Amino acid sequence: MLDLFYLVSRQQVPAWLRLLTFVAGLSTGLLLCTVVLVLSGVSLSDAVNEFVYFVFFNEIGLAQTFTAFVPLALVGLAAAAAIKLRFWNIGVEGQMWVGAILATWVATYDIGPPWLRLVLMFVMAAVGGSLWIAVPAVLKLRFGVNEIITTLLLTYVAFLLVQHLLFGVWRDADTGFPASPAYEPGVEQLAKLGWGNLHQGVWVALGAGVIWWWLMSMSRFGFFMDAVGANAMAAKASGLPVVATIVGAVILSGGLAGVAGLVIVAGQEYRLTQHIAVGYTFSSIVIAFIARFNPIGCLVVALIVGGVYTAGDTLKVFYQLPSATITLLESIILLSLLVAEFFGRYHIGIRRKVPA
Amino acid sequence: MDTFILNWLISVPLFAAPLLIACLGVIVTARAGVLNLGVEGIMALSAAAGVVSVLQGGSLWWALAVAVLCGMLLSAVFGIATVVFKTDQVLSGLIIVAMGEGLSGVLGRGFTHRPITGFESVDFGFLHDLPWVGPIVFGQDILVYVTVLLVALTGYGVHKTFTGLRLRAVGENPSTADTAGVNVTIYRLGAVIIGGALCGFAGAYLSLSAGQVWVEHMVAGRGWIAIALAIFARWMPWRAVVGALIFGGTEAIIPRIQATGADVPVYFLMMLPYLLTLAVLIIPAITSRGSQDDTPAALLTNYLREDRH
Amino acid sequence: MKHHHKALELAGICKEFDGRPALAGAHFEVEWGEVHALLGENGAGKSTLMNVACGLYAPDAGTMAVNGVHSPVAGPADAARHGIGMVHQHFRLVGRFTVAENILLACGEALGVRTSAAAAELLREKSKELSLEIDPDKRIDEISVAEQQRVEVLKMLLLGARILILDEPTAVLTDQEAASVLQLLRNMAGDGCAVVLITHKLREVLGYSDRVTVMRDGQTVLASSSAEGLTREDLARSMVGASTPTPKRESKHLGDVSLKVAGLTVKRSSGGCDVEGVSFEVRGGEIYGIAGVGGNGQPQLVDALIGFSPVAEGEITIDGNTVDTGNVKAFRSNGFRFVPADRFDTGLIADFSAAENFAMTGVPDGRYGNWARVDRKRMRQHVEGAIERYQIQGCLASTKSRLLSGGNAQKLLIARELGEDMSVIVAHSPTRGLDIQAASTVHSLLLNAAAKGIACVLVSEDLEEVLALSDTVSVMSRGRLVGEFAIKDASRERIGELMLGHA
Amino acid sequence: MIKQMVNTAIVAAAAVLLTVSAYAQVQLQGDPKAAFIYLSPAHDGGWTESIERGRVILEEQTGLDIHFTEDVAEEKAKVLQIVDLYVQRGYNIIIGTSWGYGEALQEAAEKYPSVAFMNAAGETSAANLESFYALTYQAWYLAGMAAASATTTKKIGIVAGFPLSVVNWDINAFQRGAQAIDPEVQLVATFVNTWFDPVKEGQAAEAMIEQGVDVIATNLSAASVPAAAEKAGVRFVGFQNDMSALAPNGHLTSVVFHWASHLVPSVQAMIAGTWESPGSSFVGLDKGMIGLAPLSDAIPTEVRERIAAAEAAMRAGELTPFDGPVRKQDGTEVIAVGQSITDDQLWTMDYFVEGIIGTMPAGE
Repeated sequence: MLDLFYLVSRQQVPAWLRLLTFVAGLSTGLLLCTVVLVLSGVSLSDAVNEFVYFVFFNEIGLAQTFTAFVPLALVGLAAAAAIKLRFWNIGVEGQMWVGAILATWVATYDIGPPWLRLVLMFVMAAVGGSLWIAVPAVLKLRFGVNEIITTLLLTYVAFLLVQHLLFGVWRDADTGFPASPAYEPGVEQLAKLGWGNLHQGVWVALGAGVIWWWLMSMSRFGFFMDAVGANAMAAKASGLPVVATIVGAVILSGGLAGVAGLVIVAGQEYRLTQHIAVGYTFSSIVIAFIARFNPIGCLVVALIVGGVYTAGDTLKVFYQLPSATITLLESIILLSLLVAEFFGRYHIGIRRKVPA
Repeated sequence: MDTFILNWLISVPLFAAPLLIACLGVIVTARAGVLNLGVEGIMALSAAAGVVSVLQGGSLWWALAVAVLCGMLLSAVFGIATVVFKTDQVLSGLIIVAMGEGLSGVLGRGFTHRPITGFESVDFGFLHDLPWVGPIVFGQDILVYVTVLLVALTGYGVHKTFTGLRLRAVGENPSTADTAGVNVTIYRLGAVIIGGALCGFAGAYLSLSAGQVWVEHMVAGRGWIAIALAIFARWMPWRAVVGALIFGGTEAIIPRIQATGADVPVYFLMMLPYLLTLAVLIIPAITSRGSQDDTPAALLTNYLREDRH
Repeated sequence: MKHHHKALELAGICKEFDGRPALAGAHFEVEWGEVHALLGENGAGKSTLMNVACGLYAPDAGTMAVNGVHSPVAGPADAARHGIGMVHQHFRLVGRFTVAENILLACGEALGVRTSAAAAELLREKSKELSLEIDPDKRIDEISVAEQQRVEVLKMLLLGARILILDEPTAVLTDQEAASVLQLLRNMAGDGCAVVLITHKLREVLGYSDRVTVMRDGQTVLASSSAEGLTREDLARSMVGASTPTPKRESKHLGDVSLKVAGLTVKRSSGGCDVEGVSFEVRGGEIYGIAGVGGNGQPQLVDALIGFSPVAEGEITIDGNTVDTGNVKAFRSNGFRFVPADRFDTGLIADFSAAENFAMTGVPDGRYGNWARVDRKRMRQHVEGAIERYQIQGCLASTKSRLLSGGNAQKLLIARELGEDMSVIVAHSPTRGLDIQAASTVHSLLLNAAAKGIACVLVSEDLEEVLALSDTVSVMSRGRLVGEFAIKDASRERIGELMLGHA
Repeated sequence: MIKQMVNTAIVAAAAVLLTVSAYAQVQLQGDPKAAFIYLSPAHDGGWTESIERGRVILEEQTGLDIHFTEDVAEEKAKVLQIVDLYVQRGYNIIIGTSWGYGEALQEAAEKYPSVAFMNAAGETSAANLESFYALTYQAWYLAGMAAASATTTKKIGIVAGFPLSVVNWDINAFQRGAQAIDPEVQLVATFVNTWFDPVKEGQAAEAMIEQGVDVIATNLSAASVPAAAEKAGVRFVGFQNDMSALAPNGHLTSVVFHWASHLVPSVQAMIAGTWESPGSSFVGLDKGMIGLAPLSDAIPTEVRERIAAAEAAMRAGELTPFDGPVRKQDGTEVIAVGQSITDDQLWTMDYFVEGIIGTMPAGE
């Protein structure tokens, strides 16, 4: 039965076919998601209302979507930067934690003059994320240790480190609860823009996207990244700085994730808590892959995923669906898109019965 | 001190067994050249499915069967995506993690935090009264003994049988296996699904025996540790036993050290299993520099018969 | 034994790969009791046609008959049931399995054997019968290529194959080993088997085959003519279509010693050495050929010679300057250029455009824009010049290099590598997989480079190529250079012995 | 450290404000529509379940259909968003259930002045936000007395989640109550560092039992602690809900929340338009928001009487579990003879009292 079909790789997938498979994959994914929602008790019209109308055409919903967009865009870019070079950074959450820790360190101990405080927090968050990813990077490049597992395990370590601090030296002395002292308004907090809970972090996210776009499409480093991502061996044999490119991209990936941690603590929570960096890893991968590692694409997809998050919260509140539903929907859509690619990548033939 | 050590040893299998079974699942799958990174998600789904079945009135064995079946179904999704539709194994594995966690949350809604009566320890009569050996060897629940059986079966099946030879050939060199008349697609799918069944069993162990309850995120990284263990075990079932015991031992000793009231930084203590996992990945890499690389040669590559060379 | 039917008949076979025809109505037949040579250039469709015959590829059109019976072969297992066995150019053996386990894998089902011990026993019997020595308990990756091939042949015979297809069985063997394999095939034919010998070596056709079929561009151009009476020229003409002049070496003056390699040793990660104490000198304008059977450390030597991988010991100097080993950039800036065996492995990036591939080596040192902006316009201009100069067909600046044919991709690569400021060329099997015309273009380009006074190192498993181009020939065996000859003193026999390891 | 001083100043100022100016009554817009925001699933067997019991009673008593959202993490942005959603769809009574919602609810309260907010275990307050919690330590003190009467090894144990002040005072009160009966009793305390991990909790309980603990209490909600106690044949003290069904043989008593006793009058006042935020309410035995489940027959009559007497004294305000002298584990005195603990000292309690075997994780 399985011998009935045979496959031949296409040397080049025409643009129309790529678009067709993408649309087909997305439609299949959305259809499956609808089935899941309907089975969970959300009617089709409710689903459309919550996912399309409320999220993108209602002011509260849209503001919320943009708020969710900020960290999502940053982690999406972070994942894209590393995974484009086949470095599977699935420890985005860990890097967010460490970024948030170092930012909180700056805030709690009032490092530097007040006018420079936010900048310092920003820098330290980037440094923190970078440091955290540097460990798996060194292990992989120097010793060949699989980065998928190391980045992931370090997330658990980072979280326990946060707990160690929050239950220990950093516990807000005014309360008995695991949260760092609140950041000082105006000095250590990203200001609100007056539209829902949206804060200045949105400029950081957009800026990061634009800088990445310039890096990828124009700069020499972007050219190196393209080459190393496409064929590291050939790039090395051609004298390109392969290791430096990988290190650079991976460090930037960690740094972006660290900054994503910062925008949450400084833009939304105003203190370090145990809940800031939960559930971003998979979304970062979803964003990076659907955007095909394109920086501007990451921003667009992050906004859509932000919308899905917003809708997810509504479903949770008014339809009693668990948060896990959103993860499920994301996974269904990404898998559908991946499987659909198959029909573009291969020419599928049917084994003829040879006539006697 | 004696009782401390004894009681610690008694509790080791409780922590080691789920890691070991999941690790076996990873090994069986990897032997066919497929790395299923979705273990964490498969375990999550099966853990939920087991408890839901019990709370719906099913017996424990029925619940175990349902959990294993769920593991097989979810891994079949992975298998069909990677083996038939040739999607990237790493990415598909990550998707399966998310899908399993998502499904478990949706399926387990309303069944969380509700205790069940799980598998109890087996009564071996007088054997249990033997000093040391008795309580350690003869005081475990039935699934621990099933685990031992599964290790033996897997080890034998993969390394000593004809089917195992063909399985390993698929993982080493699929085009050779194909030429030898082995249906690569069927073998890979089969390995993925058997591996999924084992991971499902591991998930069920967590909820039906170790925890006797289901809560979200109860797998807590054990799926990833199982993958790391498989790398550490160099894809050999018997070496996985050693690894799982070391890990189970570490996990088991943490609450015991805490209970003694010893002055230790708790959060650093709790980092131990993760740091230990990192250590077992790093140390061999540094000392031997990959000299004993037994990784199945075709791991992570999808086979296409008519790829032109 | 008398047969009324032909052993195997293939007619009107068509096969496309992604819209590119590999076979366009090819036909072929072999009779019982003969050795039938299937001759053609690389890419002519020989292997594809035989892969169809053994069930690996599904044809788009055409018919097939085994011993007179029309039979669609639905896969490798089905082919084995029809008595068709094939030894592929890339052996179908599992490196980490023992010989016996490989036999078990391939033959267990058919012979009803379930343990490797039983397989080993069968193997011993068969190998005694054919006097082919083999140790069943050795792992495949521990035995030589010739031994591996013996395993492949035994596997095929144990399965009861009577139609034996061998895809370039002598490509990686020394002359002596090749002779013994070819003799074995003659014996099999003598026993009544039908033997198909895929080759592009004219000598083998003339020396060992009863009949010959020649393919070109996916079609059969010379069908089943008796090998007797055919001349090399006849065959070459039908293979290539038109005769191409082989580039002639002109006598020339060699310069001073330019490249000096001393005591080069490359360690294997698992212990032992891939390359051990290799020393040689190349003068300006000299082509220094390194012959050897594949798997004797050539890739590792080449990697060390271009700075791709670090070396344990040894020194490489160019015009008196020591080059920092294990550093591609240092090598390139000292004028080392590289033509690899596998273009899309370490040469070109398949997904890059011709312009990007061409300019790639110049980007790091700032030939194309600065750190903030890569000058793509300049890239385009440069590659367009190269396309014209090197006559790279079907190539625009924006064409993805994966879409170029093998020869044109190789020309693009050489155009890049033979650019400015070069002093050494390291070429590793530069014509592997190319058709004769493309190969001869590549050869002329190399000769031209040498004529300009550049030191060339040619590492190749194709002895003809080495002998045709080199000024000095040396032989690599088990990681060492075991003999060095000026071309006028080089004898095939002596080189063959050295390649075999009979020092 | 400047910030901490600033913070302290703000808190102090707020406290002054609280006592001096009374808030105005909150007038709800539209029909009353109430919703709870839960930290975990409604039926988590513990904290949220105890509140869920209160919600059901509240529905019965007020006749309202009361909505709830489960599993809301203590993320400010998330909580704010959920409040936005509720308010946008006409909800005007919103009840949070976690300390971690405090800041978000405070911000929301300022944003929506005509919505009434309450927060269980919170610390923040506003004109339309009340934080309320139970004096759990009162009941834990009584439970400690019961435990001391049942131990023969003079070693009792408690499995707790995180070292928070609200947890620490439970543990300390438990020990203080036990000492009131028998000064030699020691309490083994373990933090499992999770609010819900049955395996860890069960293991911690087993480990304690192996150390000779024969009365084991849980400050958490997983059934594995009572199961371990039952299996080993030792006594058990439950928390949050009456856990007698989980350890039918060993159950001594449970410290039980009765949230409805506070919720019902508050929400009724909101509906009537007469509710004004008292800032924060810290309600104890006297109002019935916390109490003990029926005592086991195993507790001797004499001890029952002493427990009853202590309860009466606490209701009357004559006794608190932390009347001086109170000494830390290392013997340093925190509260001198004749003094009692202040609210500030309670909310920042980060030590164990004398007689407790255990370590504060990550303590300085």
